[in-house]
Amino acid sequence: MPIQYYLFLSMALFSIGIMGTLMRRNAIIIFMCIELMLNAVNLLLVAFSKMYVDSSAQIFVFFIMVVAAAEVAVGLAVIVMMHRKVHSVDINILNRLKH
Amino acid sequence: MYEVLFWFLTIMAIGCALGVILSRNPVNSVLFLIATFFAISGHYLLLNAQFLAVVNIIVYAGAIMVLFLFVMMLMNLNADVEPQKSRLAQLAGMIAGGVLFLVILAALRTASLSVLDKQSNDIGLIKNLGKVLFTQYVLPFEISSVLFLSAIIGAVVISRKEEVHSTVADGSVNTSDIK
Amino acid sequence: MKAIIAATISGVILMFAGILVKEKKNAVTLAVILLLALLGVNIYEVVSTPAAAPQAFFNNMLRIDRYAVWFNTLLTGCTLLYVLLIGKEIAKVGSHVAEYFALICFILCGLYILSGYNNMLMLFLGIEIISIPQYILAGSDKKNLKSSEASLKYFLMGAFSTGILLMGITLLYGATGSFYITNFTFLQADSLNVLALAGIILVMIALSFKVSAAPFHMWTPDVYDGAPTAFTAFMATVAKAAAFIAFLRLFQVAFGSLSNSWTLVLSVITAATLFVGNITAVFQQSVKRMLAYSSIAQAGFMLFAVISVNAIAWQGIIIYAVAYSVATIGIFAVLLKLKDYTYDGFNGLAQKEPTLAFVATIFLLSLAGIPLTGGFMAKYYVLSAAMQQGHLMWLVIFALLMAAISVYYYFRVIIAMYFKPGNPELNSPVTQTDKFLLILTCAIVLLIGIFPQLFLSV
Amino acid sequence: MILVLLITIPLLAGILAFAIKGEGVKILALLSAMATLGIAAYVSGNNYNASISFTAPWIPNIGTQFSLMADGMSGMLCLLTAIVLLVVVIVSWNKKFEKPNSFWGFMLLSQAGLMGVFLAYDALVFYVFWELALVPVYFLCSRWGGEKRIPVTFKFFVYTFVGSLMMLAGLIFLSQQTPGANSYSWINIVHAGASLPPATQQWLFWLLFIAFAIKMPVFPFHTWQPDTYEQSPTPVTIILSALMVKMGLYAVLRWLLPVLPSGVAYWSDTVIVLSVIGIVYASLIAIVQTDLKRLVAYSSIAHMGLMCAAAFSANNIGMHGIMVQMFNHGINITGMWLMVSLIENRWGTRDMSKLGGMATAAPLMAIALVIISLANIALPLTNGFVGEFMLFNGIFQGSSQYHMVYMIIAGLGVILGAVYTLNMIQKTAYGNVTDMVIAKDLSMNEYIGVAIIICIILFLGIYPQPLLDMTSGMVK
Amino acid sequence: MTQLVYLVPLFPLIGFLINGIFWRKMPKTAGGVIGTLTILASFIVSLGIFFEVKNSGTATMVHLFDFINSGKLSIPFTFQVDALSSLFLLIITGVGFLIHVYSTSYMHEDEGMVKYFAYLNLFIFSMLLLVLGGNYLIMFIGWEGVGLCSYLLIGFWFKNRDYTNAAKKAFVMNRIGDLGFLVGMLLILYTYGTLSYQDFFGQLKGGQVIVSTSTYNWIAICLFIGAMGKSAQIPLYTWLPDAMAGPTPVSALIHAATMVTAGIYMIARSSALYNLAPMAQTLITWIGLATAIVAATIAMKQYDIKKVLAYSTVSQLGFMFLALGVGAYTTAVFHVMTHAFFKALLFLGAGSVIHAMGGEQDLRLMGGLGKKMRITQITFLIGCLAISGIPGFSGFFSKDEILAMAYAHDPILYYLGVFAAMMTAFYMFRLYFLAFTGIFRGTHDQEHHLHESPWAITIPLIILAILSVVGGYVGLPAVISEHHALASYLAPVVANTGEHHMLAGTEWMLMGISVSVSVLMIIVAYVRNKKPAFAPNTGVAKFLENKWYVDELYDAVIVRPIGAISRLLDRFAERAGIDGIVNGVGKLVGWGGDRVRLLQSGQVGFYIFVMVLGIIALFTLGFFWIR
Repeated sequence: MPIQYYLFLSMALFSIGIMGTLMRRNAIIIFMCIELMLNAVNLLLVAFSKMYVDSSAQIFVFFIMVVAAAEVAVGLAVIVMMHRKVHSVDINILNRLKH
Repeated sequence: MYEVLFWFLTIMAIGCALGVILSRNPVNSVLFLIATFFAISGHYLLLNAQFLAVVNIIVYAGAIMVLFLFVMMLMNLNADVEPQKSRLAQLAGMIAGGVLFLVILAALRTASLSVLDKQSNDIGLIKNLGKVLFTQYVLPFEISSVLFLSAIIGAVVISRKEEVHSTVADGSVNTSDIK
Repeated sequence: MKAIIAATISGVILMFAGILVKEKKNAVTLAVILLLALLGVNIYEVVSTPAAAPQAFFNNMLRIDRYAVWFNTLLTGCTLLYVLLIGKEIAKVGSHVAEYFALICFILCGLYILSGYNNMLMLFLGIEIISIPQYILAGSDKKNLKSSEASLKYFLMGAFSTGILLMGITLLYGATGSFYITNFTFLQADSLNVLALAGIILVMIALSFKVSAAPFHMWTPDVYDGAPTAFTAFMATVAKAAAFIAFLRLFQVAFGSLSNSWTLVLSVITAATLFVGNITAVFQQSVKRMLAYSSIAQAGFMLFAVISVNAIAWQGIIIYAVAYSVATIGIFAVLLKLKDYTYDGFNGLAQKEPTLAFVATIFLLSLAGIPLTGGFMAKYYVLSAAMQQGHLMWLVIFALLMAAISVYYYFRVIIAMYFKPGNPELNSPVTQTDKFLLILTCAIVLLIGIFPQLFLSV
Repeated sequence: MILVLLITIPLLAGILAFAIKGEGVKILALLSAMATLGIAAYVSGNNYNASISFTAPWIPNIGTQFSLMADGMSGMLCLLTAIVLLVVVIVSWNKKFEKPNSFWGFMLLSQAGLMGVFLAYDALVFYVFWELALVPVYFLCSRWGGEKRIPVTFKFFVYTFVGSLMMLAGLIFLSQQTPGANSYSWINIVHAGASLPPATQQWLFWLLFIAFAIKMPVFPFHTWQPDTYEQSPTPVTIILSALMVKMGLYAVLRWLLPVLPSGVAYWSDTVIVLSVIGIVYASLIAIVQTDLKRLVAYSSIAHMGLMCAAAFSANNIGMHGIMVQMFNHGINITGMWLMVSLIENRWGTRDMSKLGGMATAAPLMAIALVIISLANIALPLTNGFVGEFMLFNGIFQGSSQYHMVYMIIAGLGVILGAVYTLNMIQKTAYGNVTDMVIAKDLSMNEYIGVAIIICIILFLGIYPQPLLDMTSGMVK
Repeated sequence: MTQLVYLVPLFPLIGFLINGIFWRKMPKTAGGVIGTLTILASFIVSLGIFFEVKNSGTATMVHLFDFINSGKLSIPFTFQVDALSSLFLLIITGVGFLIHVYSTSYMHEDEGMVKYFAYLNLFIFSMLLLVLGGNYLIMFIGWEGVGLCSYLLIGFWFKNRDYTNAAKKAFVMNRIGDLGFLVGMLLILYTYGTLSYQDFFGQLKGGQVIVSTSTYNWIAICLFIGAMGKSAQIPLYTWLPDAMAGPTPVSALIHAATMVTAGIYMIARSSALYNLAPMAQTLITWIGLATAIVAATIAMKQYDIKKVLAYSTVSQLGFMFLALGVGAYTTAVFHVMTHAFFKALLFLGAGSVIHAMGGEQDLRLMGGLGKKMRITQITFLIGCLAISGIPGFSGFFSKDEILAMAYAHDPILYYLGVFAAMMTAFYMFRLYFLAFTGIFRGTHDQEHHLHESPWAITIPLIILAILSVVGGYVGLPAVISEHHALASYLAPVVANTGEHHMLAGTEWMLMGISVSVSVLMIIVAYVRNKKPAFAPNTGVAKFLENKWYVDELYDAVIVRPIGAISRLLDRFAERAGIDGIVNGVGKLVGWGGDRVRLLQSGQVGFYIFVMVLGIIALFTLGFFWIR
């Protein structure tokens, strides 16, 4: 299996994630799309790990997951805080700060 | 077999990922994402990263996505139709993402990479990973605790209700007039 | 290394102090004491680190040299100064005073990692360690919707850029099979792997985001504007410096020999940053928001250090980070004294509070880069670093033109303070201690401008 | 060490001035000005054939030293600075400024900056002082100036700042061409610059020249000047026009001509053409000005244009003429501004159509005005003549193909200069007395100030040799 | 004695300083006395010098101090005493002294008398510098100095706007000429590296520096432009008639006797150069002749007594340039001298008349003054006879010599010259008859006040009248005496060139022609002005009365366009153009800032979109542009 396949798959997932962030208004969905991007990265890392027969990439994936978890904690807290105030998770209403 | 599995998982991953971004209902998105993660875990298995495959399921699909779902339910966001971006914005987003994909593809098209051997190895086993993690990568492991401490503080600082109730400060308008 | 531990411990102490210490004032005092201790540890590290070769820690995860610890020391000093000047205002932001200081300590920890990392994992962790507390700090004023909005915006975009960073790191790994930046030096300039190049560009973009370089800067004005002013001062200075040292380190140590392949891309980023930062700052009505744009503009100058792969660049970033941080902290300290953040809010400050106006003038002159202030020397170093590259003269001249534009918005404040009548309302009375600290800050700004070598002595 | 005093005396006095309350600050200013004058006189008197220098380490890692040097030209300009400041202090003795301590503090600081510019022997020191002279002047103009002072002086600041920054880029570039890429010393800069390939020199030329051209100002870069002069309080206008514009010319002589010989040779025609156009252009515009300050401002542009043209004519006599004329123009324009300020003080306006009859109402003032104006149009036996003659000579014998044409067109300035200057005399001094605010001839302090100027005008007009000798070492 | 030459200018300088510094406190008489005595002292010294030079015949350089010393350029402050300068010294101090004496009375009523004497002394000082200078630069100093004094004195009554305008005009016109002079000097310096007469002429003669004739011509023409301004030649002559705004003695001294002859002095001094510059000589000849004729035509129709004299001066100066042009340098100097006598006389006489008339200058309001002012009338008549070239009076000798030389050069010049001389006789006697004969046409009040002027006025008149008669005998025509005293005196310095030895008969004939036309014109003038009627002039006469409309022409062609251009430049090029661009850049930045600012829409989705676009752009740049 050429590693390019994994590369392209990963890139496709990554791009889909980016598309999602661009297309959605729901902050949580956007956040999920970012998680999708991270998973695309993870997949590629694991593929490279196999290519180089090197476990450090897998460790890296592990750390990405760890950090993602921490980020999710903070991120969801922020979103919840926002929701508590404006009763919405729509990013389009975040527009008091501009120009 | 390997190829079949690969293509199956790939199609599943991409399809579910598209489902994430295209489904109107946020809950569906979460479910699609979980499906994507399963597909990715499947790939991990194909790539001899057994430990990660498991962790991915547990941490991501299990913990994180449940958290998402939980928050979503908390916020009562399971409505079928949520506010959508205008068609133009969606199209622009789609095109931008597509172009980015094409650009990266074009850029990496010539990457000379070896073909993965199907030979399985045991670097992805928990034993090996544990060794590396606690020898070579012990510092990051410890350091990530700082990250968690920050996250804990964040959760505390951000989630806890203020003693003083919301006063309008810094010229900001009261929240009620925002739809 | 000891500093990282000390910073973590300080953070933890402060975290628990949040439960134990009820009096806000005591939390500030504790933070000052801990920061002093942290400064002491850093100074000890400076003394104990051999000048010649970097020391490797934990399987080469960190390679800390004299330069890095000196950088840490100076920025810890800046943080101390920040806490001294603005501590009282931090205490007013919300009820979790000690926790805020804990987050600041964690950011310092991230800074220490970023100044000495040798593995992309450490870079990633370091970036996250400075980012996550910033998301929190930005949203810490929960009474204020703007603060929450800033936090959410910052968080979403920050997470996005993390994705970009990780993809970059992955591609680099794909090209080299290693996460050690010292291994990246084996990349060959003439036959550069496309993966490596893509990785470099993606990492560059992610780091550009962190240092708020255009076109990845768009979070900056909103976040700096929306965040509590007391924290904006920190985010715009020390936290940004931390991102810069990471940026510089990667591109100098790892990709220095490949500079041909990325200089142009980074030059474009730099030019765009300078342009957007300066030109947009011109039309602001709020000084706080102007300072946010100005921080983008200043980042443009700091990027010169990253572009230029030479020894002066290292010196440039250190002097720039310190000069810019001190002056910005100073100007924010003045800003925090005022009720009204618009330009008109400064009208007549010179009559009412001459000391405040005077120090603000010095800070603004420094930001504008007038000689004998730190800002001049900082600009001098980075520009001369860029000029030593040889083919960046156009960028230097462009930057200088933009610097001339920057005079416009900095001087508007001076004009308001000195030449316009008015009676600005103060948030709190200016005490003798405030004055002393501000004048001290001012003296530091001038000292950097007159004897920059004192800050480069390692 | 004595050179350091030239800078530190006004610097410290300036800083001290901020701490003094009330009008007593003038005594400090006077003392400082006198002390500086004494030292400047000693330095310039000492400099007939030798030069004094002073070097102290400053920022070793970028190769800059706090290096000062006073040769004839520097000494002469320091002397001019000291004289002008003293005259300004004397003449403004009775003038009440709001916040006198800040006012005089800034004045002294700007003097320190100017001294530094004229003495600097290290490019970075030079740049630092170049800016340092500007900042106090900016504050002075914006704080104590006329109605439109804020936008006008702001434009002035930004305009000159753009130039300065270009110069900074040029200087950094040059220092990187020095051996070891690590020196700002004048001599090293000169060696480095002169050995650059001509093509490099040609673009580098503009980086440096634009700064100097804005400061002088040379023709298309001059529009900040009339507005700024108009809006500034007169003591500041004097500093600006008598001294700060000399910075530009001085910089051309010290930091451009020897540094980039090929660049200068390549562009000298362009610059001369600009200067010559500037002479005629500014003179023509001066003719239709009704505001005295604007008139004098344009006349100053014309005069500086002449000096600039001579500077690029690559002729020794012309160079020597510039040295002489820098001093003389400084003195004359100081005199002109003094007269303008006295007129404004007496009549409450600078509008020439509302003035008149000074010769009847204040004959001493009228005499002073006539003498100074005549010096301004370079009548023989006033100081302006010798310099201008040598300048014309320099342009005439210039290396350019069209040297004679340049001189003749520049010479039109002499005629047009007579036209506007005599217009001015006619409208202010002659005719019937118009409404005066204060009907008073020169007071004692004004008398002393004006007398100093006139004495210098006449002395150097009749016997210019001291000035020539002082600067003869500069002409190689 | 020659070594004491510095005393000659020093005395007037001292007088100037005393009068100038103490002008407010000094009594009028004291000022006048000091002013006059200093000139007397100078005159005495000048006399001594004159005779010493006459005896020794050599030029002496008196070095005072180094004026400009810069590398190769060395210009000492040096006086050159030789025949030419000593003669001029004499004329200047002599006539100057008389005019000072005259002024003590004439200006006595004026409150600014001390100031007036200060100016007058300064003028004498400058004029002395002009003639004494050992190089062109010193001459130039005096040259501009006299211009300044002329300016100050024309505008002496500064409250009158017309007067100050006239002063300004004089100065500016002089400056135009001075620019020519300056260019000439610079050309000399450029070519020969010196401005000293001795070096320069030495090199000219020695021919060390090989230059083309055109260089000579250019130098000569440039210097001549200077002379045009100072000596009021076409086209720079219009200032001189206007200069009559000053007090009358000033007109006598500056605008008749001394300053305006500076151009002649300069060209005579530079004869060595002009001899090598044929084209310049031709130019001078024709300009001189044209000036002589044009000014004479204008003079015929003027009614202001001083204007007539002014145009007459212009015309006479034209004659002098004609002489210079044909190479008759000594003749020109000769005419300068005689002209100084009789023109000073005429002006002072006119001053006396004006004095008596209480300031009235219009000829139409005079008449019959002779009865009340006998001395003035007689001396004035002598002056008129002298200027008209009636044999026996000085003007005859000098003017005749000019005409003879012109004839020798080209008969056409002669005929045109005679034409001008003819008009001279006419307008002078028209003036004379209108003023002194017939019946008084002024107001009764004026008639009542008519009186002969005091001695301080009449004595100078008498002395000048005597000089106007005898002055001519230093240069008897060749047909009468082979010894031309003046020519031989000047010979070491300057000599006529192209001496064509004419037949005695021809010379007599030329004299005859010129004398007879002059006499004829006197008669015509008498007839026409016996019973004058002053109908408004029409046609050619009006054209002449209005001075050929030259002032109007200059106004339309030069003055107004310059004003218009200046205003245009000020408004459009300066404010809208250059400053507009500068401000425009500022505005553009502001505008750009305002636009770019809008990108910051506040929408985080848009921010991410921009980021993605940035990534795409930079990726494209990084990959496809670099590689």
